[in-house]
Amino acid sequence: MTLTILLVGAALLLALGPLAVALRRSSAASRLVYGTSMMIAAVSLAAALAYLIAAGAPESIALPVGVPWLGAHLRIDALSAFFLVVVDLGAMSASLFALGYGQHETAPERVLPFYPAFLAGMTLVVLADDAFTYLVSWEFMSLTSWALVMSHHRVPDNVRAGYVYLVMASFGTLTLLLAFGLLAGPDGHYTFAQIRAAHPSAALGALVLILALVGAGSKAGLVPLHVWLPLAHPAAPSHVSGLMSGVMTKVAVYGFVRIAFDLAGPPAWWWSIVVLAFAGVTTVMGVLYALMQHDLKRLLAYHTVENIGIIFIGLGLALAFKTHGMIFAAALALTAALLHVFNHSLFKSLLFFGAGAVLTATGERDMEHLGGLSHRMPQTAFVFLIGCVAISALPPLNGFVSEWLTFQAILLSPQLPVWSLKLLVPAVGALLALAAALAAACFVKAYGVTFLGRPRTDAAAGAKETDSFSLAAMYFLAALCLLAGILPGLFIDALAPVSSALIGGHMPVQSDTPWLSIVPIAASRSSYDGLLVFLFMIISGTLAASAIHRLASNRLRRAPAWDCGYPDASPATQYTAMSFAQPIRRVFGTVVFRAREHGDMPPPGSARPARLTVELHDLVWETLYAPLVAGIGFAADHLNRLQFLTIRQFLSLVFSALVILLLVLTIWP
Amino acid sequence: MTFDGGTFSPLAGVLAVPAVAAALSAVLPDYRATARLNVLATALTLICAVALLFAKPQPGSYLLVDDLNGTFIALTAFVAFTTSIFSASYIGHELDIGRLTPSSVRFYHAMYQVLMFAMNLALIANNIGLMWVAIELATLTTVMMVGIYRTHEALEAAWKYFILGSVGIALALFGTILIYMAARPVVGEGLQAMVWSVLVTRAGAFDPALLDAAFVFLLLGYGTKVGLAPLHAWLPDAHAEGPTPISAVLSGLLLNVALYALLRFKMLLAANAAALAPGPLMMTLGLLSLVFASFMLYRRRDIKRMFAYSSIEHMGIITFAFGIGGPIANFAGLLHMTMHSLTKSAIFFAVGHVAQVKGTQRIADMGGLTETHPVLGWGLILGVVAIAGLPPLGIFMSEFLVVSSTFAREPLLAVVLVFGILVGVAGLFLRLNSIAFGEPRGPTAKVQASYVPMFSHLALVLVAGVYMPPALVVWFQNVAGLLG
Amino acid sequence: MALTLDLAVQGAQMLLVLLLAPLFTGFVRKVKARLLRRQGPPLIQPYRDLARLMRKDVVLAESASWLFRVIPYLIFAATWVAASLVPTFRTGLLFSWSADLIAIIALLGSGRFFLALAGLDVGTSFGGIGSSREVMIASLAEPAMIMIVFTLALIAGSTQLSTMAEFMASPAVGLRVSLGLALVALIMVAIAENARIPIDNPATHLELTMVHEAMVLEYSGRHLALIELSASLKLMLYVSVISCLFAPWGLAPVGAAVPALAVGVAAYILKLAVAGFLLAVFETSIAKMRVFRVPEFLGAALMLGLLATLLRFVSGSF
Amino acid sequence: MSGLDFDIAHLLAGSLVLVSLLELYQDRLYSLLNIYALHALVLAASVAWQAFIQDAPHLYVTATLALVFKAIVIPVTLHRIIVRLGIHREIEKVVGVGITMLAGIGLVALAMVVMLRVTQEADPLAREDLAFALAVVLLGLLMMVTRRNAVSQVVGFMSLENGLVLAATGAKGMPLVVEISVAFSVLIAFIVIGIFLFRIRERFDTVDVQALDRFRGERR
Repeated sequence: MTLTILLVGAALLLALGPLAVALRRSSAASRLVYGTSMMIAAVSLAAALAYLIAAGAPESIALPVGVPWLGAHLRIDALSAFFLVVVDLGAMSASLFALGYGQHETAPERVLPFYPAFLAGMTLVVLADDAFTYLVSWEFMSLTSWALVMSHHRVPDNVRAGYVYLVMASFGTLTLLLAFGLLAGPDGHYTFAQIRAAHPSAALGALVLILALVGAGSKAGLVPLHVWLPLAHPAAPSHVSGLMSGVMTKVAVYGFVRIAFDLAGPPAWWWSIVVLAFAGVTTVMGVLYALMQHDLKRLLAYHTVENIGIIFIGLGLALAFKTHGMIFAAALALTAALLHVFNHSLFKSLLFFGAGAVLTATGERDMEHLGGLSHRMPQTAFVFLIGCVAISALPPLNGFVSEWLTFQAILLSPQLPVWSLKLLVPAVGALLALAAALAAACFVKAYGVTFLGRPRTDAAAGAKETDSFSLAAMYFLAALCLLAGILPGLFIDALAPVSSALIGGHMPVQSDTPWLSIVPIAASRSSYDGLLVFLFMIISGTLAASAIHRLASNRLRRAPAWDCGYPDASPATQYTAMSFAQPIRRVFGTVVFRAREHGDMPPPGSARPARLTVELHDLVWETLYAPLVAGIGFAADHLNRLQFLTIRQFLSLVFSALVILLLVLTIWP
Repeated sequence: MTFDGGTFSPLAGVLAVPAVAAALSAVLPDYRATARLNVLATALTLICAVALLFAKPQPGSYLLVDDLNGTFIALTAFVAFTTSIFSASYIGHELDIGRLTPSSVRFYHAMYQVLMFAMNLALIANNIGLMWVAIELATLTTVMMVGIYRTHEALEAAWKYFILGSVGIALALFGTILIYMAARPVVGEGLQAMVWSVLVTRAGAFDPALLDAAFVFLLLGYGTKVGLAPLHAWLPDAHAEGPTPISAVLSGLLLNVALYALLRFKMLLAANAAALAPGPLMMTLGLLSLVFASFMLYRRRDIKRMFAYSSIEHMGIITFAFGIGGPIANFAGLLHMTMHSLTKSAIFFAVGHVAQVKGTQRIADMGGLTETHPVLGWGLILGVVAIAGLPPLGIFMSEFLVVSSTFAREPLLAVVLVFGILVGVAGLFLRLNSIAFGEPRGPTAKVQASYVPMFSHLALVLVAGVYMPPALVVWFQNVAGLLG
Repeated sequence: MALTLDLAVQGAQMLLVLLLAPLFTGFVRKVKARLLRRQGPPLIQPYRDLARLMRKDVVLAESASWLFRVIPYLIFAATWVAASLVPTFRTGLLFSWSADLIAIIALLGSGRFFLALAGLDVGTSFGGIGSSREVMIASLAEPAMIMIVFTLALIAGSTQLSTMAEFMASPAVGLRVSLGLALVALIMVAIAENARIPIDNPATHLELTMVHEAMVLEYSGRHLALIELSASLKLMLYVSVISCLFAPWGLAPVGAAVPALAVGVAAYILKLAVAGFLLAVFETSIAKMRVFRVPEFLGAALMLGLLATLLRFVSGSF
Repeated sequence: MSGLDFDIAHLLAGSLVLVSLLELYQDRLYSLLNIYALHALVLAASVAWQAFIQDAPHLYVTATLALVFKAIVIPVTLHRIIVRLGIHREIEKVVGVGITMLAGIGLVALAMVVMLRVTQEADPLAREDLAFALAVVLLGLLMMVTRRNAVSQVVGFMSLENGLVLAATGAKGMPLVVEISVAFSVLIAFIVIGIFLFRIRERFDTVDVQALDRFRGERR
């Protein structure tokens, strides 16, 4: 039943694309497409949610399409239901946002046809139950999002972004293809049911895990496979950026979970080590990259990398615990990871929508040209602030809950018998803590430079509050962030069927603990109650406010800023994004980015402006990708000479081929 | 030449119609009518070919129709038909801008029909000598057509094609003789020793060493026509300099026909236990072509030459698939052959339109095609997406099957294969980006010709990628079984 | 009955910290002055300052946004809630389970987050200096703190402050290497977090050296008062954390009768006095360090914390 | 068949290889053409002999063809072309004669090894014939790749083709031999006096292939 609803929804979305092509000229097209997508997403969301909460039994169906003798197998179980909730929630809010945002689109005919197809692609990936269907949907998702990235193709950077994205996507798909090739075996047992039944050998499973980590990781944005992400996500229209960052990366996470926990057989002890190592590096690198950015959307994209790292830390721990039969710990870690998947999809979409609203209001993505927007667009500023607090993992919002659970999982890991894990896990924990603190710093920067202070350009000064559809979408997500923050128990309970399906056990039921607090293991050990903390803060805050206003003064005068008595300086004297990050750049950047500052101070008396140039190196690109590109260019150049041979030389090629083959014949056994 | 069962049959049709049409268009007074005649003839051939699928005649000592070539005949006839439609408008435009003279147009259409005749003959020939003759005839015909523009470049390309082709002819013939020598002691002297359907049944008793030597020569001889590296040299220039419809036919059909001939002989060797396995040789050449062609994509400045290299790449994949063998890989190979014919000819249609509206084949002079000609631009993109093996189009399925079935058996080869494919995709899109996106460049005149052929091909590829009719599947599976 | 008592205790705790905080700040100042052979302000000076600030008008910069006016209350709320959850004189507070140590640290983190935003809000250069330095310090101090929490949590088998305190009080805990490391690291972090010498100087307004003061430069009147109050609350909170973890003596157990509670309060005040004295001595005995030496200082703390955690992971006996 | 038949066939085939080697040795176009005429002559003889011992009269057609067309018409025509186009008489080599000869001998050896791996039941005459034919083919190819002038390349191709005819005629009872030899003669006619040389003649004043190759497709 649920499956049918979802499939019909996907089919409708697919049908919506050609329709959009048909009436791309008309102005109603955008409202039609986004409105319909929103309806469909809402319905699918309801269905998936109902299925998840009711912990329904798996439903599967085989359609007579795809590989002929195989058919397309589709299946919904707890895991896919959960990820469907993420997908459809994102899709719904994005469509709502786009109802307003899409009106400002300069080239709607390049966005509308692909948007619903993109949504359908993501839905189908999560539903796929055989390798072919999975990969088709997977690559279809990449392809449609590529088209969306290319929608503003006149900007050369976007074309480059799209190119890098497509190549990396194909790389990921081919890697997954190899993984499935291994799982399916030479006789082509492509359905997941057959794969589950197959029980691959340890060595094979290992190879599969590596391939899956690389394949899914390249889509999710694990360092060092993340390079396409900060290019492609910002290039797309903002609601699509939100979907790509908030949802599509989660679909990639789904791919990894599906393979590593479900298909690849029992995990070996060292799997978790690989995953954790990647994850730890990703977490810190992501946030450090983000700190170095001053393009708002690119900063957000890099934070996606960071959060993917956090998610993979949870997954790695879950793998480790699962390997050693610590079921409840594994359930805790997995739940933490999945909860973070959900949370991140909420606030990352919210933040990208905010960035989109800023973009439409000012036409600027560069924070150095913004500032003071909280006066111009107070509502956007408010919801964006909520998003910032949430992603910075600060109570009482939702980001904190999942990180807190991850920490709790880490605190359980000393019981793991493997020495390498004993050494690795604390380090990862430290990295996670570091990343959390740096994320807070980064969002102080992002919010402070963009929304606070004084406008740095006329564009920022003349900004207008964004439209009501966009605001509605953002308020909706912000409310969900708060809800998931103060009532995490409900969400954790909803995840129980998932973890019991994948791990064989789940966290203790939270919804019946007193005061709706969450107790991962035991009340004596650790507990957190977002609701109470929230209430306390409200109470004490209002208490203080009312007391002071009642008993003491509540008068207020406006005056020029004091600023240690310096006369009113121009907005240019404010701290910029780069200058704000300077202390942190000095601490971390010198190592990670080989950051150098070249100061140029004019001699006394010269009217020349002093300037400070910052030099940053993306070492991942320079050490990993640049050589690759250079190598391919080298090979291409040298092989290209073969285009320019004379006929006689071509003949000698043929001749030598003949002689060689004849020699082969003579020495053939 | 005599047909077994002399009365008119579809079998006779696929040969007679082109032959007659060729003669007609050579003598027809109104040179413009030859284009219509061309379309008509290919349509008739298509009908005969489809009829052939249902009424299979008994194999004679010269002609044979079985599952294997039945597919190819139908495919050939179909692509030939759509191409003739495209060619009509294309050649019309060439006439208007005076690149072609009336006489050369007549010559062109006559040659087109001769080519059809030759290819059909090669496909249904049961006699390996006859097959050889037919393929060589096809080669010479295409040589003529490549040189038709009489320009410096065209002549050079044709001359290169001619010389290399002739050497290929010679090698193939030597291989054929060797096969005969191997067959003679078993089958006995005379015609029977060259009848393929006889050979394949008796091949088990042949002298394996002779078969090996023969296969080497055939591989090189027909491989030259397939365009496998390092025998490919003629292919890019011939594609780039000839009229675009001929590029489409070359890539879409002639390469297939040559590969089909190779397959026939592969089946011969497969039937002999003692002979060396043809697999390794084909896999090596296939991978070589794939990787080589993928790298060659990067430095291309001529759009047609680029897609010619992509043809080499795909021929490499197909040869590899047949080389590795097994039901899945063979199925994938056949599927890939079919899909590649359809897609590549569609791409060449698109390229033809582009080259005519932009008045150039230089990639550097195109740009922003999706802005200036949205339909054409997105059509080209769709074609490239298909040829790059991205879903949901047909080639993805075949590549999926090849790679996944290979990796479980030959992991290292599969890695090379994937590497080649990836490099190829990157190369293709590197160029596509500058053609289809970015600031518009070049003229923005509308395209007069119809998009029907192009989009009908692409639609077929799309459908095949999502849903394949069971009949076709069973068919392919039988053939895959035959190929062993 | 028990519930009412618990409620009373919880309320007493909240009031106690609120009332004692300025006194403690004043006490530290007094001792410092004395150590410098100065008379120093009277102990209740901080109360006077607060009262005066409360009564004064707020002078708000023209470029200040609505957020600027909300932030002091937010900071105060976060800090006060955090402080009221730290057991001072009795473990097992009624609501202590609503936030464990990690959550308390995170609450302080939110406070700092908003403070840093406030620094950027008016759009002055000094505010920028302050926030950027503050977040740099925090980016090292917080992970260090988390590592310390890990260590202690692994020893006590809980991140729940009450449980940890009880465990620390119990004989089960002996002298451990990791404990020592954690204590040193915790003190370093506490110094950094509360903007004390050598990281920052609460008394200075010399532009180039200030961090915390630079952020609150634009605040005045009741807003400033709240911020000052939260600052002293925070200082107090850290002292209480240290004392209840490393000197849990005299802490009244759950369900203790009134006399035991009285003892607990007395012990707490005593601990505060000692801690304040030590702090004052420490601050007067060393000089403030350059801003860019701070990362090394905190990096050391982080390394200590990580080392302690590693030791705990490797073997329970450390 | 009797030993004598075998020996004569063997002798003729062997001498064909010898003549091919002689061709490799030449450095004057005219002498090359003469040697080629000799080559064709030997071929004709060998084919005729095959016709006789296989008593396959149709092979006489091939023999005559070889005699008239290849031994007389083609050399004369090429002679004329050389004169008319004023091609200089030198044969430009890529590698020296010595090395070429060595390579040639190596190829002959290779041909032997490849063909004599054939198991014994194939009849010896056919085996030897095939070995020689293969040698001739390889030598022809070698000639094509080691000579720069179009004419000498054409000659190379033609001797290659002679090798093919030798093989075809040696293959007892092979059908279509005549057709094939005719087809090849036509092919050669194409190459030599064919439409292409004409067009090339219109554009370049030499048939030196390198002049053609000056254009390499990407130079625009």
